[in-house]
This record gives sequence, C-alpha cells and structure tokens, in this order.
Amino acid sequence: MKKNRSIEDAIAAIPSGATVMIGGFGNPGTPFSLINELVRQGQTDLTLIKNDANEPGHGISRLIENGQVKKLITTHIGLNKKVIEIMNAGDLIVEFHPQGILAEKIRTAGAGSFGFLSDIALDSEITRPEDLLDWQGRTYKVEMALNAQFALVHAARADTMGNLAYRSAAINFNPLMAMAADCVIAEAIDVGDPGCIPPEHVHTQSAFVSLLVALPSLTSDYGVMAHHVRH
Amino acid sequence: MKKNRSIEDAIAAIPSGATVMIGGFGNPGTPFSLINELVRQGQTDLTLIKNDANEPGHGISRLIENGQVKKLITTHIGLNKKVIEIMNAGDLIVEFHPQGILAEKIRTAGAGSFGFLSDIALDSEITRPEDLLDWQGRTYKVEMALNAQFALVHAARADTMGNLAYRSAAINFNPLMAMAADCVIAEAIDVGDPGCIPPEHVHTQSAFVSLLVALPSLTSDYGVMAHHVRH
Amino acid sequence: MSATDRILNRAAQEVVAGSIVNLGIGLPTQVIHFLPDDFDVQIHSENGILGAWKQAQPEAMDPFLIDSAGAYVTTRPGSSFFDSAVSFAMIRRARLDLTMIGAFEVDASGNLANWKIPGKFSPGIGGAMELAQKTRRIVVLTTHTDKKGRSKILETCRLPLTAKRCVNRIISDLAVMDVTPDGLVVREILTDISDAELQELTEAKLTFTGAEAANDGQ
Amino acid sequence: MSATDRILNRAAQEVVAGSIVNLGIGLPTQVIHFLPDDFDVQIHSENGILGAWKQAQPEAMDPFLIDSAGAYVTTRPGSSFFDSAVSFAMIRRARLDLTMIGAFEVDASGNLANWKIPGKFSPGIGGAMELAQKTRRIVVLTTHTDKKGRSKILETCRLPLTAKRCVNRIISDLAVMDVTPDGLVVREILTDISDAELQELTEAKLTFTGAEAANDGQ
Repeated sequence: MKKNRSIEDAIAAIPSGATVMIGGFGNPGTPFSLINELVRQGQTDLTLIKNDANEPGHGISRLIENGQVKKLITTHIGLNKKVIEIMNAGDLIVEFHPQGILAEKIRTAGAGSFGFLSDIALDSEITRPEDLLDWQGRTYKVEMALNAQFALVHAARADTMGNLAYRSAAINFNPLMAMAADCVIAEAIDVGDPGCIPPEHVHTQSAFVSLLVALPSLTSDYGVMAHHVRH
Repeated sequence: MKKNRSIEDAIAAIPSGATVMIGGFGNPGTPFSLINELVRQGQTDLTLIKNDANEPGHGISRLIENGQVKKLITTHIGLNKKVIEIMNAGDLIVEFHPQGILAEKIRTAGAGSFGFLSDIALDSEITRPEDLLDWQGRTYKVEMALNAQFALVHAARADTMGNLAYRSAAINFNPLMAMAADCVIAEAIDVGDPGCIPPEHVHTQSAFVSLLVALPSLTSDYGVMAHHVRH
Repeated sequence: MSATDRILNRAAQEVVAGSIVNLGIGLPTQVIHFLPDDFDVQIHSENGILGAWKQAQPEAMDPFLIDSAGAYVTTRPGSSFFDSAVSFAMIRRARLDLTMIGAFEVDASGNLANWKIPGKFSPGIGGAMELAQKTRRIVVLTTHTDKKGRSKILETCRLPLTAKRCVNRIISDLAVMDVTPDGLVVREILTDISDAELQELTEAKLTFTGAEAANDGQ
Repeated sequence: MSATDRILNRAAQEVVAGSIVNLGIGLPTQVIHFLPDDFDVQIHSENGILGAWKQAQPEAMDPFLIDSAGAYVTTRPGSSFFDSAVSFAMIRRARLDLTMIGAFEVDASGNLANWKIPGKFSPGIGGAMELAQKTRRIVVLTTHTDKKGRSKILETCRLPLTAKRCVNRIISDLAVMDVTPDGLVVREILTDISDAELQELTEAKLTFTGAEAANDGQ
C-alpha cells in the first residue's frame, strides 16, 4: 500500500485542538517542512509534545510564536528565549518532564502499555504525592503513558510503504513518536521503492506510518546554524 | 576498550545458581556455542529466561536435559516434548508469560524501570488478584521488570568494542536481553574493527556488552533443521 | 476440495488489500498459499518480521529466517526485521488489521480458547493472548467439530480462555459465522448442508438471517 | 592558566581509560579538548550518540550531527546512534561510568542543584535528573564562588535539587573535594591558596585530612 501524499493533504488531516508529537532534538530530526505547512494551514489550540522548542523563528517556535499552540509538553526550552517569554507571559502552558522519562512515556504508549514504575526524581519537587505508588514493599513513581493523535517525524530515507530510516543524531524521539501516535505523518529526504532499506536497517516499520511526504529539497531550516558554530 | 575473550573465560564468569537470559526465538538468534560451553563447564541450579526451550538435544534443551536448570521463565515450549516431560515430572519449574509481556518485562529492566501497567490477560487465569492495581479510575495488571545477572546473545556481526548487529529473524530477544542483564556475553559470527558497523545500524550499543566471543565457525546447530523442511 | 482447503480458500478472501495480517500456527499459516503471489498484504510474524511470505524452496532456505511457527520463509521487498518488544508493540498498539487464529473452542460471545487443555496440553502462551486481545479483527479458522465429532463452536467455552469477546468471525469447513450482539449469525454455508443440519452439528445456537448457501467453489 | 582551564585540566584527569562518560552542558563539554586525541573513552550524548568526539571543523559540519549542547561534533570509529529511549536506558540502567556536570549549588551531603532558580531560571529539566541520579560516579565542575564571590559549595543546598546525595567529587578552580560520610574532604588544592583561605571562601565545612597542595601544572 502506497502512503505517499502531498504535504498539503497530509497536514490537512490535523484538526485544530489536536495533540501532536513532533520529532527532533534541536534541529536534527525536526520535521521542519511539515511544521511549516502546519503554520501555513493555521490549525490552532494545538498541544505539542517535543523534546525542546527549537529556536526562535524555527520549527515549533513558529507555531508557538504564531499563537497556534495551547500547551507544550517538553523537557528543556533553554535555547529559546522567545518561547520562555511567551510561557512567562502566561500565553503558553508548559509541562516539563525529565528527558528520558518523556521518551519512555512516549514509548510506553507506543508499546500499548499504560504507564511504568520509575524511581527517577521520587523525592523531587516535580513529583506529586499522588504520583507515588507503594507496591510490593517499595515506593515507585507511576509515569503514565503519553499518547497523541498525530506524530510528525523526519526521516532520511523511506520507501513508499512507509518504512523509515533515520540518520545520525536525527533519530532521537522520531521512532518513539512513530510508535505512539494514532496517525503518523513522516517526511523523508529520499523516498525509494520497497526494498531500498535493508530489512534489518529499518528504524520505523511501515506498520507505524500512516502518511508519507517526499521532500523535494531541504530548506535552510535543515542546514548548519551559523550561530552554533564555535571558533 | 577491547572486550574479546575466549569462550572458556567468558562462560566461566557465570557461577552456579545464576539467572541467565538467553536470546533466540527457535534457532535463529540462539547463542548455541555459548550454551554448549555452559553445558561443558557444568554450572548448575541455573534460572534461564528464554522465549522457548529450543528442541531436544539443542540449545538450552541440552542444559535442561543435563539437569543444570532449576527454573525456566519462558512463553512456549510446544516444540520440545522432552522439556515438557521434565516439567511434568516435576524436575523443572516453568513460569509462562505471554510472549510480548515477557519481551516487555525484559526491556523494562533494560530501561532501568521497575514495572509497567498492562491490560493484557487482565481477567485470565494467568493473572493473580495481587497483580492488579486500581489507578486513576482504571484497573491495570502490574508487570514487574525481569532482571538477570547474565545474558547470552548471538550476533551476526560485532566490533571489538562490543557493538552488535543482528540479522534477519535472529534479532528477537537479543537486544532486549543485552539491555537488561548485568553482564552481557555476546557471541558473533564476524568480529571487525570499530567502525565496521555503520553507527545507525548498530542494534546493541557497546555500552551494553561486557564480553565478546568471536566464533571460529558455525556448528551444525546453526543450520537448517531437516525436520522443519516441509514439502 | 478437502475440508481444510475449503477453510483456507474461504479464509484467503478475508484478507483485505493493503492490510497487515498475522497468521497463527496451524491452519492459518497455510492461508498464504491461497493468496495470489502479488497480493498487497504484509504478513506479520511475532518473532520479528513484517513482510514475511511463502515458504522458501529447500535450496534457498536461510537458517536465520523462520516464521513464528518455525517454517523457513521468504520475505518480500519492503519487509523489515525487528526485536520482540517492537513486534508486540505493533500488536498491542493495534497496528495489525487482522489475525487469523486456530481454536480448541470458540463461543457465541466471541470468547476464544486455544492455549491450554488442563492436564493434557499446556505448552505455554506464546503470542496468542496479545494477538487475540489486541488485533482489530479476529477470524477463527477451525474444523466445525473435533475428531470425535463434537462441536468446537459452543454456547460458552469450557476451557481456559485465551481472550474474552475477541472473535469477529468464525470460518469452519461448513460455514462462515459472525459473532454479533445477538449471538452467532451464519453468513455463508460452505458445503452441501442444510441450515438444520448445520445447527445439528453446532452446540451454539445459530441465526440464519442473512445466510446464503454458497457453492463449494470447486 | 585561567580558572576555567584549571578546572578543565584537572577534570580531564578524572576520565578513566575504557570508560563511558557524559559531559554536561557548559564547562563539562569542554573537558574533551583536554584529552589526548587517541584517549580510550566513549563520550555519551543524551540526544543519542555513544562515541561523540571533538567539535567539527566548520567545513566538515554535519547539520544532523550535534551533541546535546547543540554543538556540531564529530564521532569516532565504533560510535553508534540510537533513539532517546535507548539513550536514557543506558543512563538509568547505570551503563555510564562517569558524568561531569555543572552546578548552581552543591553541598556537603553530595546534593546537587543545577536545574532551576525559582522565579529567575526554569528552562526545564533535560537529562540532568536522570544523569545525576543514575550515573555511577558524578563529578561536579564549578567555579568555587559565583560572580558575586559567594560560595557555591554549601553546607546544604537552598535551590530545588536535581538529585539528592549524588555527587562523588567536586572540582573547582581552587580545589578537588570528595563527598564523604564525614562531609567534604579536600584532596588537592589547585592554586596558591592556604587551607584557611580555601575554608574562608567555602560555606561548607572542609576537612583537610589527606589534602596535598598541588601545583598549578603550568
């Protein structure tokens, strides 16, 4: 079954009010093209789940700056002063999780489970008494699974059936989100015929991918960011 | 850090009484050479964790037939009448789990978590009342993580730092067990210099592998089993 | 056409183009041979394959490539291999469209028993509970009666259940039956048998609304 | 040698051959430049790299290859890339031998505060809590005092904690101190300063048993 769609049609599947997971850790793995189309189409009241907020003027920061986002579930937004300002002004609800806990909450949803027992930050201010469970003589924090209606992911390579392979530090949250969301929209730099990715090298199996967008080219969003080049 | 060891030294790390995870689903991915060395060395009172019991005279069935195994934690032993007989005779404790639950219990240990909330077989005879948790208005089964002191895994390819790549249907439980056990002993058909596995194609990262055994050749255990060839 | 082939031939028609399908051990694994070679389906095998295909020729068998039933299989372009946690993530996250599965007993409420016969047969659970509970559509393939002629299609299962209320359709060598809120509804009769004769061979009460006798197809 | 270089130079000596090390944002990421090019260590970066190495030359930068601090890095032979769940599985399953991490405050019990200054700075948690709680050995790299000259090495942290009782060693621009059941024990003094002067600059009570003054190294 071919899953290729135009970027307009793929993003049009997302209604206002949707919960959307978005891959990427910083720039690598961020599906900038899908995000930019979501900015263009203008859906609002979105809840986003992403490791970080990208940087001002880029990626999900555009959605937030544009007022399309109600809530952001994330781990760290230190590289984005604009989003911190919007948060501090009360115009964006931000929910922070430890990074690996966020990853694991997403994976737990992807595995069809409902939560997991953790000992991370048990006695920290981020843990509420109602999150604690005494079980078989020990106290755990129950971390509930994090589901979403949509996930937007970026892949280096895909086949038309929806198998995906990521490259380098662009793997990060992408395969986890692809497992977790009901509808997974993938953008890929290079889309080939089935068989173009050796079966052992598929990172996200076609079963998890709903719609596939072949990128005609990479915009400057995907390039080296001059202000991160240290001398 | 080079992790290569002789097969004798690697297996000698396992004491009698140890809990040992063993990769493989049927033949593919079963570390037959490591198992055969464990038969030769004769450690006893072992608790094994493996998807199945292999087939009579092969793999972990040899350990069980040889009286070295106290308990087997598994999902299905239907292809091994000998082990079923030993179980029925009361000479082997067998604990069965649904296959994906076993996989997930192992992965949960590997992820440094302690259990997960499931809805699988909630009202089945395999679920005891004390496994059930009412949490936030819903009832879950708590599946606790399954840890082990050792894991024996089979890889197609390795580098001397301990990065592993599996092939074909031989992936199965191997990468999960490699994450979960305290000491991971890997056998590999082909061991190369660091860099021989492209970084995106590493299935088990060197951080998880303790000792590496390069196989000089594959014994007949690894070959096509004539009685499984259907005409 | 043999009773078995009648089941398999009819079962093959259940496979929707573009879908992801798991075929359980026993009869279901044979369905693949009743599908056209180029049929657009992805076969999921619990041991970590999406895109498994027909059995390999003896000279082309790969000892590292079996399906969950232990048969040396082939794969099709676009297949993938993955670990057992991912394999069951697909199952539990309901990415499979259809599982065809065998049964010791199946009943009018869609309950399925196929993993254990206390005191006689208890080799373990395997993937059955998760497949039965979580696949979007479950079709049971079974002989209508056991070797002693007793109905396997019951009003209420007596054996320990694999999963409750999970079965959508039953395909036996005699009929195609759907599990509905009103019990079993016969959709097709697959052989030369009257409604009354079919009911006679079936412990569960059958409803014949909408049933049309179908020819054997041979 | 600058105060920063003094910390980094000493910190580099903490890295044991054959180990797996995470270097936190800020000072710690710079430690790598004080290691020999062929040093046997695997640098773990939370965003999914084992085997990251020094920063890339501008002409060789790969936009898809950054470390968790956002710098364009290189990798060494034997490196691997993986998803964020695996990355933190490594951390929580205690596969990391050493994490070097920055601090707003660190105290005599080994408590660490480096993620939040209420009302002033709260950009999130990142990987800090898991790294601090689960790495086998935590070495804090910090200036001994803040910009206003106040001790960052306290008897008891006042800011919200990243993790409790997690720190093994503190390397400041002035001294190397170990967290022991008896409080902070000075192991080395890194600059031209007396025991009394060091204690004067430190809120936490220091024990000097076993401390030996070390030369700057320049």
